[in-house]
Amino acid sequence: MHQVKISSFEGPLDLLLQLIEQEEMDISQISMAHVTEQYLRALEAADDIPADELADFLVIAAKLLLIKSRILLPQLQVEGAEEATELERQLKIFKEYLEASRGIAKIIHKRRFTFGRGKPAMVIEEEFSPPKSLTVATMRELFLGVLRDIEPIIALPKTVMERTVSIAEKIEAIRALILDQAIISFQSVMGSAKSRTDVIISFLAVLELVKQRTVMVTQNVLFQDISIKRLDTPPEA
Amino acid sequence: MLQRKIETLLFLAGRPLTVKKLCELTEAKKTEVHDACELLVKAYEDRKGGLLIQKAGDSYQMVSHPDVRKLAQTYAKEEVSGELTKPSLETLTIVAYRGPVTKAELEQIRGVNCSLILRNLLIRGLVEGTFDKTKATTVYDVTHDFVRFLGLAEVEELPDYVKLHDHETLLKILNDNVQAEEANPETTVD
Amino acid sequence: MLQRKIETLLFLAGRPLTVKKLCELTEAKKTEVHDACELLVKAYEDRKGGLLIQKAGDSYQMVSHPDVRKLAQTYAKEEVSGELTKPSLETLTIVAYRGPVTKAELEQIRGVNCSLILRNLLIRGLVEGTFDKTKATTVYDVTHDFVRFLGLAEVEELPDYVKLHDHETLLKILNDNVQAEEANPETTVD
Repeated sequence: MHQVKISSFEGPLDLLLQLIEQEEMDISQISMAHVTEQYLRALEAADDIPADELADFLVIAAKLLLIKSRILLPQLQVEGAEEATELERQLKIFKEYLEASRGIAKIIHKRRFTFGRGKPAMVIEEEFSPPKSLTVATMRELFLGVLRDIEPIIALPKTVMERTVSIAEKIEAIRALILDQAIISFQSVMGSAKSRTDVIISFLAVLELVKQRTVMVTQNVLFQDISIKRLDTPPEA
Repeated sequence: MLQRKIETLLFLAGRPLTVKKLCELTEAKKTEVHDACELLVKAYEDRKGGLLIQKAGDSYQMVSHPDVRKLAQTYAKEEVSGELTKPSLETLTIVAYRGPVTKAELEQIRGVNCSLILRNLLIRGLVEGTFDKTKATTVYDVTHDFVRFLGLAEVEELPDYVKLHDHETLLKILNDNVQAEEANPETTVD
Repeated sequence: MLQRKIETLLFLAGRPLTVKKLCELTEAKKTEVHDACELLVKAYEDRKGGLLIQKAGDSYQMVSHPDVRKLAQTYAKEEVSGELTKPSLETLTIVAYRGPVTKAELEQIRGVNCSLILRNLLIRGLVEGTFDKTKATTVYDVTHDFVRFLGLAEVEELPDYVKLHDHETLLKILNDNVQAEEANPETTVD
């Protein structure tokens, strides 16, 4: 079993890139598929991912699963080639800017700071000049406007959580892509699946059961303790 | 190098600097500073740019060229008059309701850097800053002139002052609850 | 003459002035003002004096030269902190190369939600947002404070600026590389 050694990562693309570079591979769909399991394990191990970023990690996880399933199980004829190419391109672009940021860090490190003047040159004299049309009523309105602008920022963690939940829809879309064509193939594939593909297979299997509406899946922490409940309502035809 | 240093200082000061002061800052000898200043005066004259270095008594100052005097006056007037932008009015209002307030607090409330806006409000005599020893930083208040201009005796007479001064939303953003809240996400696939 | 006028205005203001503002004050056309500003930037660089004209986004500012940084910092009494977290630096990099850039584009490149980091950079005055009417959303650019941090005349001087500024160019370069790889494949699955 390959040991994942990732000191710290700042985001899903950062993590993915680190894993690929650790394998000394170029960015490609093959290398992304290669590190999918490591990505999931790193995610599982990292319990300090802020809530507002978890959703973003999940999006990439879902895309990786898609890519891996396309490469490992070509007989399924899974669609989503475009999405796979898109992630590859996204990662390459990210890498370009990550490298550029190191260049900027170097420039800053040279400390060639410049300074401006805080106030106008002395030729300009201070002079009381109030905004002529401003009234106390307007000021009250302005202040209430400022408070309104703050509301969404205070509410940010909550909206992020809602976003995390909406990732379920994303995974649902991928499920549709894969499973609609592949339910039968899966049952045969599952029997022979060994550790290398365990993660993806169990994931897909759960999705399959979900598809059949026989279970409800809940997950409190990403890729941990997935609990599966049998639903009382009979499966749809 | 000394010339470059003096040029920088005269720009940053925006007012006359004495030879003595320039000596202190550049750690150079008086005759050296004097010579460098004279060379600067000459260089600026020859350049025929928009600026000059002027000598007055024992001081030197960077000033606008007389050829563009009219423009300089227009600009000076612009700085202190003209309409205030909405961000400026907002900042002024926050200072009025929430003062004494620090620059950092203002920025936390508005979500943007407020340096230039504050500068403008200070020049216009609408806001004033005083150093708060306890906070070890400058706190801002609206000026008496501005309060009088509004027709009030004191800022506390602003509409809903008590309610808005300590509004819950304001306290939340200032306490920086934004990042503190660790959510426990629950992904439900059904 | 226009150059002289602009030089005067940048000196008097001390703060950044937009091309729009310079047009109003000098009563000149936008392209003329722009060209004159570019000539000024170049002239100040070539002079190697104590000052520079720096460009950030659509505005220009007169600042001290990086060569006299120590003296300028002492005099300006300005705290400059070189400390930026990795995510902040990443975000700044993208804004610097890609600005004006939308939040959606930023998030597309970084793969993570950038609201809080952007707010932080806005408060620190390293990034500023303006509403783009055509795109009907806010676009972000780095500020003069950030350019001052780098000591460059403008962000366009950043390494690989042309390659990384334009999305289409970058895509083309990346695609060309992909095609080169495909012509010479190295296929190894797990």
